[in-house]
Amino acid sequence: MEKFDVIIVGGGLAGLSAAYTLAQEGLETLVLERGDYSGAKNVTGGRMYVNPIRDLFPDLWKKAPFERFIAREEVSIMAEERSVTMQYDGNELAQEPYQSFSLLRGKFDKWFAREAERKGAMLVSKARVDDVIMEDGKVVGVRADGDELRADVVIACDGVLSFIAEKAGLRKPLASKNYAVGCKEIIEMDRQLLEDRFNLQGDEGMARLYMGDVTGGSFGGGFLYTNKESLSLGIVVGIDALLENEEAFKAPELLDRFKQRPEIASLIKGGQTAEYSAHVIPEGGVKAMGSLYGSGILVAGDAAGFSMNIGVTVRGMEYAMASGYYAAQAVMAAKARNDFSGASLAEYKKLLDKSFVMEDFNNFKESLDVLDHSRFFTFYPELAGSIMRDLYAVPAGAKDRIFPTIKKHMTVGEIFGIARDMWRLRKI
Amino acid sequence: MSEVMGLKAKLGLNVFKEDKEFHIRIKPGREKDERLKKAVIVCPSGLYSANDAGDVEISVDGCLECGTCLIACGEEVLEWHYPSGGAGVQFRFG
Amino acid sequence: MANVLVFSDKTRLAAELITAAETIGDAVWAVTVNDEMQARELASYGVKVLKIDVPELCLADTAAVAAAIYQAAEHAAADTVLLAANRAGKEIAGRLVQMMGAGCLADVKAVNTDKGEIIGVRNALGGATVAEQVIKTAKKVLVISPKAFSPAPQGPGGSMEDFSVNVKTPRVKVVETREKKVESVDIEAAEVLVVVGQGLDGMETLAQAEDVAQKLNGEVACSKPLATDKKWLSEARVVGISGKICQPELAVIMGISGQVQFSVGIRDAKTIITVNNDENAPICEMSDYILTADMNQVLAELSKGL
Amino acid sequence: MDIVVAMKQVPDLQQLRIRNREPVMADVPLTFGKIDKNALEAAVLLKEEHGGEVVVVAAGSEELEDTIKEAMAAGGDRSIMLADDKAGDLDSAESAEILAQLIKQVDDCGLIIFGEGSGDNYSGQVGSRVAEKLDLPQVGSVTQIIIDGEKLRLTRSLEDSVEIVEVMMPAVVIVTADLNEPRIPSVSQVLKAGRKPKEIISLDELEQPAAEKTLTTLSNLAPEVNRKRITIKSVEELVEILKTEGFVGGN
Repeated sequence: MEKFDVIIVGGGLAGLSAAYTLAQEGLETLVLERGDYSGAKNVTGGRMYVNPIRDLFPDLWKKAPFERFIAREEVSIMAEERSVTMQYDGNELAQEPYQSFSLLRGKFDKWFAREAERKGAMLVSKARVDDVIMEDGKVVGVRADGDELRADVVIACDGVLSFIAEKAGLRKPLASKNYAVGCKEIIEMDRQLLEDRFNLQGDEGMARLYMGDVTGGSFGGGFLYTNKESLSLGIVVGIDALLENEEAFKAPELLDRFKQRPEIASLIKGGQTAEYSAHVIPEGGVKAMGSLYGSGILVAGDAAGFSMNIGVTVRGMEYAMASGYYAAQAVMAAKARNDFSGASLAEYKKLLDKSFVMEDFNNFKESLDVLDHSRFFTFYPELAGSIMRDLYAVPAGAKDRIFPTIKKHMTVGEIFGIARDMWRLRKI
Repeated sequence: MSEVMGLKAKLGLNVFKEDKEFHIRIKPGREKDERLKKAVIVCPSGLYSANDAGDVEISVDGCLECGTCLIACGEEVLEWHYPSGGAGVQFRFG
Repeated sequence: MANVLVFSDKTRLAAELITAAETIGDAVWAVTVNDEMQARELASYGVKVLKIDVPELCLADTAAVAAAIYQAAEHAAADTVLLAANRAGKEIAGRLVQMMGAGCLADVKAVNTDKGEIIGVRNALGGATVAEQVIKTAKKVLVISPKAFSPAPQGPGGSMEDFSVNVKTPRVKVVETREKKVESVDIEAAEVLVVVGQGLDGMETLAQAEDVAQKLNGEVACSKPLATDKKWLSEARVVGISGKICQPELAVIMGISGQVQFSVGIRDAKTIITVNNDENAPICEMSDYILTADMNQVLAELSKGL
Repeated sequence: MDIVVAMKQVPDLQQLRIRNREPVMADVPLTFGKIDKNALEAAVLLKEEHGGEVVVVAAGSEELEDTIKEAMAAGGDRSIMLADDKAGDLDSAESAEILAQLIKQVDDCGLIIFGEGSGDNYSGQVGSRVAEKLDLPQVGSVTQIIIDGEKLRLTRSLEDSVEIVEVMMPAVVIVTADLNEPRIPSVSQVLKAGRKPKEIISLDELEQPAAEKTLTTLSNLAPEVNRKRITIKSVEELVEILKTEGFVGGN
């Protein structure tokens, strides 16, 4: 029977980060990936923030197959019939080291897998893990297509549904309020057309988030990232929010509705849809997390719930890579002690607590509760849109003065409401 | 061509590799369970539908393995596992 | 232009090859192996026939057959040899090509000539694309798909001469031959095809499909799973890359979504009518008329209504 | 006695996309064709019965070193390959020359199995070409292989007849897809695959240079679809169309 130092279930960003780190230190590491290749089952919005993880993988970034570095940030607040867009250009965004990049996981993960193999990790794709092998309450390996494979430690990096963490008794039941669904299209576009349309030079890219009436008033938003020769366009909507919406839009309809908005339609014109994807996104934060470790097992990436939506940024990939890295560190420390018990592997949690990962999650633990409030998705966008409409309107007669124009939108009751919301927002 | 295209046509752009068995099943006897109706709304591939008798049916062709139906409906009404190794959707872009 | 030699042990296919050869060469020669009847018939099409009668030359011995064709080509001063793209023909081709030092195009479904160059048209990448290719070498072997050309008509000027060849001791021995119980259906020849797929709900509806096909003077054909998985129809009726490539006047395609493996077998039909309950199925893209409905109900109504 | 299986590295056609009628070959994963896997399975079954080794020979780009593991996992014992990025797109003539040279390196070779057509091109030329180059007898369209001492007993399935033929080894056998269902390797078999013996050579190391390309491709495009795409609403309308197009009544 094959015995490894570590078996990693899932060859996505968390799993490959762990494998890359472990193999580099000479541990016998096996990654089992159920897709045809790493990236084949992965869906992301499309942007990675490199700063927090740059130093964890110092040799990795130079040749990484990113699409474009994000040189311009935009936010659009959408009301039903109008939208207000803010654009941010900052010199720091356009200078190396770049803060964030657009990317396609089909390419990125495939490449990262090869890098991990180069470090000595063993990668088997087209292999589905069916179960964990437990002995005396300890995880000692996995079953994959009838094969029994053993290891000192199993790292569950099998994505948001993490059947592995569930089978090891570490995962909390999946409560729909803690999850959102993302639907996305890759829209191919001639490179020149794309660069002209979005005013980009060379490898510059832009990222735009959409808030407000993107998802029919439900808790959610939209995103648009520019890749080399394509756009990543999608929506993210809370599963409960989708179900509670009185208009009862179906998930795929929401994306189509979004694409038909004139603001979007004009941006994607001339492009051709090349892929349609969707995935569940964990958004429950610390409150929804299960145990991150057990005897002989660690959980990393989406499987651990490491993904966060704080309105202006939606992040997951950095947390996946960092948690994979810290899982590897914990395994190496456990190996030095030759103790793979839960107590020994608890080091993983300590490492995470000290890192940006848990700091972020603790800092933003209220964000979901605060943001899950329809006022942020209907009231404010309409308010912003209406004020802009009146400010820019030049009627047939005399134009109103500016202050009364704004004031007219701010009744006393609304000001109290806004104050209340601001008070809530202080938590994030 | 980037105008709204039909869902099936959109799914037709993806690569799906055949599996030996269906990886999602409605648990026998649960076809009328109210919880399943959620899947009709949330499934990004529109794979669930309710027939005239009120039974919810699923056709797994075009499943993106996103997990939304499992989370919305729960394990009591759905038998859900991943397709076998190398089967199911294979994203080229992701 | 040079002389062209054709060979197929199937007379009908040899007749098609003669038509193809006439589009690319000046003089068309044919060679036959131990088949007097075929030799006579091919001569009646107006070609020069080299008739080989060597009993120990066995058709199953591909090397020996290829050697015989090679000698015939030398005799006829033919730089170009046409073979049929059936199983035996394709097998001979590789061997012959190597002997001749020729280049080869297989599964050619159309031949164009341009300034003396022969351009072969063939499906490539599993049918996803159609390639136009040219053989660079002076000597050429083209393996022509069945039905790509119509059989040659009768014509004057034919001749027949005995041709002797040197044959090595046969290395392949046939110990038994049995006819395949092939259904006599020829969906490639049918002018109308009613093509049914996995939307078909059972044998009863299949009977209705047969009825409709009959009323349209056509045949029932199917997608692969109906023959291999469900075994409701014989493999002789399968349309697609691993079945038959058909070009009927009319194809009524029912309950088939239209993956490329299938559509490559029917995309050259003159008129395509699709019945499918999914209006977005890829097959609709390549249809002239689209009826969004359940194929089983439509068959029931058509069976009554025609 | 060893059994040689010749396999061709091909793009995974399910992953192929068409953009503006052009096939997009970049990033398409490489694999072996379905029938090549049948050929390998046939060899492995024979080995399990009669002993010897299954030697896989193949030629292709440098990624072949990776692709070949699929064959080793599915039962190949060792491999001899030409892996060279200049050999990424070989035609039948080139493949045959290279494979023949690789096969010559197998000393005790009783049987050489080919699939009847590669997954991408399906010309079905290479097996016959190699047989001619090695001056070996060949049998194609084979659906069953029985080893009987020094002899092979083969079932050859043509369009309208089935032949049982006998041939002395060594011989080239070209098989169809119907003869077996290839096994799906387990994880531990995949892991062992990387450790099986392999010989890799480059184009420069060939004894004789590979043959020149014999074909020029003028164009290779997805066919243009130009259909009317008229939506009809009812069976009555359908019948009407059949009538006006002249398929029922009137004639």
